[in-house]
Amino acid sequence: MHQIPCPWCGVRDETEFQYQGDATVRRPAAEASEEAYANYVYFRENPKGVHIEYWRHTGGCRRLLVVERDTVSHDIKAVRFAHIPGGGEDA
Amino acid sequence: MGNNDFITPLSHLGLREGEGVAGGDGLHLWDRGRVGFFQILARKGRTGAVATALGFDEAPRLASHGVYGTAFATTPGEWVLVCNDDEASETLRTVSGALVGSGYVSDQSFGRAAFRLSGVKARLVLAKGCALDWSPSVRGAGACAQTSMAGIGVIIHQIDDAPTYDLYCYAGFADSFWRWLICAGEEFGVDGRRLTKEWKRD
Amino acid sequence: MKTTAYRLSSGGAVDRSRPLSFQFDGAAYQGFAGDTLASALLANGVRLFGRSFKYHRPRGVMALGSAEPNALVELRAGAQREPNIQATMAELYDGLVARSQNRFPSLRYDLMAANQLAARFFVAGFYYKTFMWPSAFWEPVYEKLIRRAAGLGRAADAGDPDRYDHMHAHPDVLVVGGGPSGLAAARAASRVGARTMLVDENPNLGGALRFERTAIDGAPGDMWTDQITSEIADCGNGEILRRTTALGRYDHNVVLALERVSDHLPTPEKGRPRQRLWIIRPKQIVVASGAEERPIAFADNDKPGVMLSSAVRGFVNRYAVAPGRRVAIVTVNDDGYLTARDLKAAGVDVTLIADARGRTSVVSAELEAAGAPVLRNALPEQALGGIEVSGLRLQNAAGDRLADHPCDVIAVAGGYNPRIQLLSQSGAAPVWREDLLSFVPPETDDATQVAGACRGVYDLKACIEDGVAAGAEAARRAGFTDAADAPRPEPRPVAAAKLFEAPKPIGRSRGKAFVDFQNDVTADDVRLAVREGYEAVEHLKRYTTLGMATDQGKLSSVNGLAVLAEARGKPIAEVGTTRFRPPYAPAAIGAFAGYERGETFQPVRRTAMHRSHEQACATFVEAGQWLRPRYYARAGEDMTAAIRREAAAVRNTLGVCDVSTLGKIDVYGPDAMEFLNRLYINNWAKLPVGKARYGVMLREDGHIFDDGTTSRLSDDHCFLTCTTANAARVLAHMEYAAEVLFPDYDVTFCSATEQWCGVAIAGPNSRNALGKLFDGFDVSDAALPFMGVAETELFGVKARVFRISFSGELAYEINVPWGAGEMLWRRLMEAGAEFDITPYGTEALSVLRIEKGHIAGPEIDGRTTAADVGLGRMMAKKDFIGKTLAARPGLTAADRPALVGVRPVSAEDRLRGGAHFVKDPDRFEQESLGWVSSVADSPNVGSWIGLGFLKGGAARLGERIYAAYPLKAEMTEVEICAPCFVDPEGERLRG
Amino acid sequence: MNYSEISLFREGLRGHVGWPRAWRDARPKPSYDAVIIGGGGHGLATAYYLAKNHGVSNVAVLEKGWIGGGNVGRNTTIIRSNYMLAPNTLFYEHAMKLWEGLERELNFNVMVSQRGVLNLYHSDAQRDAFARRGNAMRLSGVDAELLDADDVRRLVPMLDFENARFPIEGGLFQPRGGTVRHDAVAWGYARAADALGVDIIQNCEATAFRIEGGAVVGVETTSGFISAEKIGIAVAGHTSELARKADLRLPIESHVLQAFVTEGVKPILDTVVTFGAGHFYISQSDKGGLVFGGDLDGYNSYAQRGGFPMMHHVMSGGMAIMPRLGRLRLLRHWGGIMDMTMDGSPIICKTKVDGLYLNGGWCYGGFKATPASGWCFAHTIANDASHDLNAAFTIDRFRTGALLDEKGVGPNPWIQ
Repeated sequence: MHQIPCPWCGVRDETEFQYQGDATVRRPAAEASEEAYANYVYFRENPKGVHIEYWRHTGGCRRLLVVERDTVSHDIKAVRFAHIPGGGEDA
Repeated sequence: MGNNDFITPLSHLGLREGEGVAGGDGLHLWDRGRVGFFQILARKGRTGAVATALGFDEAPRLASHGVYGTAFATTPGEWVLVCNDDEASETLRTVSGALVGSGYVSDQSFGRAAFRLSGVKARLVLAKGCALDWSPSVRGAGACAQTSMAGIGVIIHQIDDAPTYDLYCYAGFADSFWRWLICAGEEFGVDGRRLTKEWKRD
Repeated sequence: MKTTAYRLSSGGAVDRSRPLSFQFDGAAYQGFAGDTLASALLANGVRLFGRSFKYHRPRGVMALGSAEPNALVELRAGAQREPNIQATMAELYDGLVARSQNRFPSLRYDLMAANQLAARFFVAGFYYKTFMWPSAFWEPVYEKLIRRAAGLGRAADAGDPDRYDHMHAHPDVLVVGGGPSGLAAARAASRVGARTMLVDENPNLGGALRFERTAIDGAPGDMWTDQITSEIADCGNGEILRRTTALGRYDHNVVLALERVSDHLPTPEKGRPRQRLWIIRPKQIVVASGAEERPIAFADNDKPGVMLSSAVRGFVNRYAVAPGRRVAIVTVNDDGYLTARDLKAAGVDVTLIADARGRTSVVSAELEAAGAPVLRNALPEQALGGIEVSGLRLQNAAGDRLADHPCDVIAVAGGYNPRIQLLSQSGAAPVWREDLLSFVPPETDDATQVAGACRGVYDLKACIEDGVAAGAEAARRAGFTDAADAPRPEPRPVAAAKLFEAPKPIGRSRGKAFVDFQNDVTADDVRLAVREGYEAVEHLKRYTTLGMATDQGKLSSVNGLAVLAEARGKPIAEVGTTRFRPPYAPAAIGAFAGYERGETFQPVRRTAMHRSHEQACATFVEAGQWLRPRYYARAGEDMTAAIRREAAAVRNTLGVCDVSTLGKIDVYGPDAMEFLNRLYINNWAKLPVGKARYGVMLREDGHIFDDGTTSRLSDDHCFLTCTTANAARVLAHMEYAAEVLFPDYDVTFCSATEQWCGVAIAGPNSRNALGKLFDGFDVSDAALPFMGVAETELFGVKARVFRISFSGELAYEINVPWGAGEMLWRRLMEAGAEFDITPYGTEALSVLRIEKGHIAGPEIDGRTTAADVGLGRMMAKKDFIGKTLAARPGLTAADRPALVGVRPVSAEDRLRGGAHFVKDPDRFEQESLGWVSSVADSPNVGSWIGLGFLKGGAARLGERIYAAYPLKAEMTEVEICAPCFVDPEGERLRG
Repeated sequence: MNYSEISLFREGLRGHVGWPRAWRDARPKPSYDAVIIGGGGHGLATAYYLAKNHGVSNVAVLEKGWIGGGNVGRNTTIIRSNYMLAPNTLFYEHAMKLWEGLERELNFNVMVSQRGVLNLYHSDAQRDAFARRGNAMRLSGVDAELLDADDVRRLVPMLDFENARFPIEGGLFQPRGGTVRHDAVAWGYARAADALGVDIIQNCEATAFRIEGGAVVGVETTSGFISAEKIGIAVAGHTSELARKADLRLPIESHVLQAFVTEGVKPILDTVVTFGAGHFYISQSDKGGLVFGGDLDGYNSYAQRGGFPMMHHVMSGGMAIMPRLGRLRLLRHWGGIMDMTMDGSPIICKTKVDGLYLNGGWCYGGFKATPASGWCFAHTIANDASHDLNAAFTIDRFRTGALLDEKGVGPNPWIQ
């Protein structure tokens, strides 16, 4: 069972979080092509190894976290807030 | 307010405000009835301003006690403020005033159930459903956490080292959460048959 | 006398002052407190415990504990019947009832034993090669037979009446195994202040010590154990869990352990669970799970009476039970001699020690000098006898037959297998040590220590040292830095002969040399698999079922690998092992489920008016976790009648419906409207304060996500509602948009779903009722026009009134705080009495919205677009989530099924949801042109009506086609119409 | 040697010393007409049908480990064709028809056991959704029955109709659905393909593609370079990793799906049953073990092991409808890696690289699809064009929007 260190709530069970997938994709500009949006919505790197992904702490602070996690060992390398560039705490 | 027409989330159990059940070793579980419960939301970049205006602590995981009551920093830029029912409307008025320009308050006083669990066995009851470590070396009086138990979102606040815990959950879940607490306490002598009721589908 | 036939007059740890009665296969026996079912039956001279899986061969006890493959019984009865329980793990209690399995009509005379006659054909994988002709025979004939023969015991007759629970724990150090190493480790860790938890699967601590006469520092093993145990318990930060098996080690060092809280009692005490699953999150783990003695493969090595040497010794030492009268010992190391020594001391005849080794050892020389009957270079060839062992056939290293040796027990010492399961579940491969003739654990991570026999350290003194060092190391890594650093003893090479399978019997022999006892896998089966190319270790396992029985190969895996390696001409290290899977020992499903089962499978959400609905005799329906009134049947009314009455009342006068379950979100901030503009497909920027608007949200992939009305309560405060089913997802969707997609907006929001409860009042009289409900509140069309919103007070409570309509009638939604829910309901009933106000449930609600063609769940199935449901024109020019991909050809194709109304051509026909539109009335196999998504038996239209999706959609209004429902062989002629059956101009709701 | 009662009897008499290898231990040749990467059910089936249906027998199957070591050996053995969207319905029905004749086809008893698949529903809305699916199946000529609560009682008496949190109202039943002895599928196809001349090469990993002028000319492996102008990828679970070597980025995520098996007991459950208000499906194997599963653990993973949260959810689901399971004991649980596409449906198509073909994205449907997957993939490779049955299973559908979203959850494979 994943133990995810939430920057706000501390280490919590994976069951408190809602997985939100690949955090490396970026929504294209409004005027971008269907192709660009399709790549954003559907196509994934899906690495075997370190994956940068979103987990929302719905059972705790509800914030969206960016988690760097190894998809083989499941070790978590880093966690930060998604809503703050740099991921520090709010100010 | 204090209108007799108001119900609490456990009214249907015939539970009077403050009534509860006891087990062995001083284990005690009761329904606190209604409390003032407010969600405070700071505007973007105004967290500090809100904290100053209301005298809140910005640090997570520890309750801060101010003039308006007890506050839990539930997430960056947000707090839950809890006060006694009889102070609720006054608190809402003053807090709303203090927040103008820097944040907002959402009154949730009716949207939550407030239970209190106390006694040396309270930790064991919690441990049956709460994945957090409440042993004294890790969390003591003043510790608070938002987590989930038995599939129900709860806010837990340890108010003393008895230990005594305040538990808050959504009103609609109150019946199920209460049932779970009674069941978890039965091993320690709690007998809640009179105070649980099979929910009805028809 | 019978009850003590094999019970020794003295010694052992059983309490002779507490006799217990029990039954096995209907016969009454007596044992003592401290017995297991196995020891008690052996004490009574019972040696035949069960029949094997495939050949139905007679089987007895082979081991002492959780590795036992043969002595499986059914315990308890009825709803509490437990199949396949190891008699060696079942603690005796007064009144215990057990039954043997997989035999007919009786254990001793089992007709199925006839299988043995055909055994030569029932080799590994035989069924892949046959039962193919005729193919029609497979399910009805062949498979029926196979299934009936399969399994061992029988499951319970009824639902499990017992309780299970979970318990979370967070020790600094978790020690797995309460033997010498584990105890030493736990003491070392706890004494420096680390919160230490020790789990052991047995009722008593001490591990192997419990079965030995060995003294530690001059004191008996049990005294040492008690001493250490009390030190751990008394230091204030140690916790010991007995009867608790560590099942598995999961990601991030989470360990699951199963405590058998009540299995040693006739029934659980009040309020106590039968079993408890511990979810343990230790900082550090010390695995000290010990080692398992392994058998040797030789002909008929499965006969009752063939036992592990350590087991024979253990039964004598701990339970004071002599497994037989004449014991022959087969050994590859000194263990057999230890058994001989202890048996002699207990007065049990050891008539032979057959040592596979040529050379002497210190221990063997000692015993030989003391007159022990030792035969060197002697290898077991076959166990002789009928149902039970009566003798042992031997040959020497040169392959010459030796004289048969009469005996009733053959004690086999084949070397030791460390219990490494917990350490290789993660996938790391164990390491073969030729000098230890066993697998040792793989390299461990920095949160795990391994101590004692589990890593090949077999010497008792070294085991304790190792435990002390490992415990201290674990404590130090957990942050208790003053833990002393001690050297770790290295495993010492074993002085043992390398013998996994004995030589084949000389001459013709039907004897089978078993590798996996419970699954009846022989050494020949292994060789056959290799011959056929199933030589990868995983192929071997899957082809022969080696190691897949309830004992998970605890005794069989290494011997199997050895035979495999030999057959492939490779060293054991090269053939590798199969991956161990959790759990370490079989564990009850109920324990994993815990509290979440039956009606407490999921919590229930009740609205504030739940009790009012109960009083109004509502029938409830699950909506997600909510319970919502489905309909309110009056006396003598069935569901259909009730729904028609409720739906008609709304159109004719006045109805009231609990809509509290709708998702509600307070949206605050100067940019609130701009934010909504990105979420909804339609324009929001110009929504004035005091007005509500209907909106549709898309997923970014262009399909409809959710819909609802949102109101502007002030410049910077909106009140958003969404569907009950999607409430949580919509909140997360908004959070994602605010945090990631549009981080610059000055907007913030929170759920208000449970703060407010609400009702919809609908019908021509709704305004009149509203006026009566709120005195001094202007409810005129001018003051509160369609889509208008007002905040007011109701009997001193804050209230919000929205003039919105889902039913198409003049209607309002009233929200008040949760606590005022029952009051609101009661006052409404009073205010509406003169208009015959009628509570209506979700069914009538559905009828009404279908009559108006309003979409709901069945139309928003995650595959439909705004255009599909006729809302394409709502899509504004601005950027919103889903805009770009909604324009893809696949989502805009002309032939996409689009929303239409449908009604049967003949008014008495009924429609069904899930029917498909087709052209040809005469065939149930043809192309589907679309489907019927929602139907209603409409009292206001006077027939069944429906909504559906049809290729061509609006272009086909007036066409007559067919609604096919092959599942009920129904074909209904229908007319396609506009998706609105009542008041198409919408005059009623504006009235 | 042909498998039959006769050969079994003959070998029985002489101690089974005469059985030959089920498939040769082949070493790679320098060149093949076609190379299939992946010795799982799909890869082996593809090789078999290439040789059998298209006369292409100079084929190698490359397996980095031991054949059948992937999902064909880690699933819950269920076969069914109860899909709603036409392309899926027709494709999986084709698989079902191939299953029904597979023993004879392969001369290997894979124990196709059509004891029925029952999907429980717990509300009228769910019933109508199931009816829409069941009627779609019937319109396509697939068997389906809509059962009410009493029918379900008769069919599966062990279900709990009294205390269920989500009461059982009925079920959608496919009588022809059932289970198959999963490992045997890999072995059976391997043996049959081998007999037609296919080289099955174990412990040989593909490390790189050699692509010249936009066309594939061969594959680098741990056993050296192998040239071939047609190469098929059938490595579901690891598709993204291998495709990346050919510069293909796919609409696929890898997720763990767990499977569970209990100790063996005498028969208590004849059909396959799935719970409609939680994630739980179960059947009883011929050996007596109850085999069951649930949903994805819910995060990208290449680890063949599962965690406690889904385990708890699955066991609770079981106890919600089958409280008799309470005292039955879990024997083993493990995980398989699913290629989850962004609409839940598979991919069998050509790629932007000439001669390189892709078979993957099987989500939960991989095992039951095995024969049709191999059959269609073989056709696609042999003819350099899709068969009607797999024409919709393209990568391009994610750009055009011609999606096949059975669940209607959109591009979020982890949403359950």
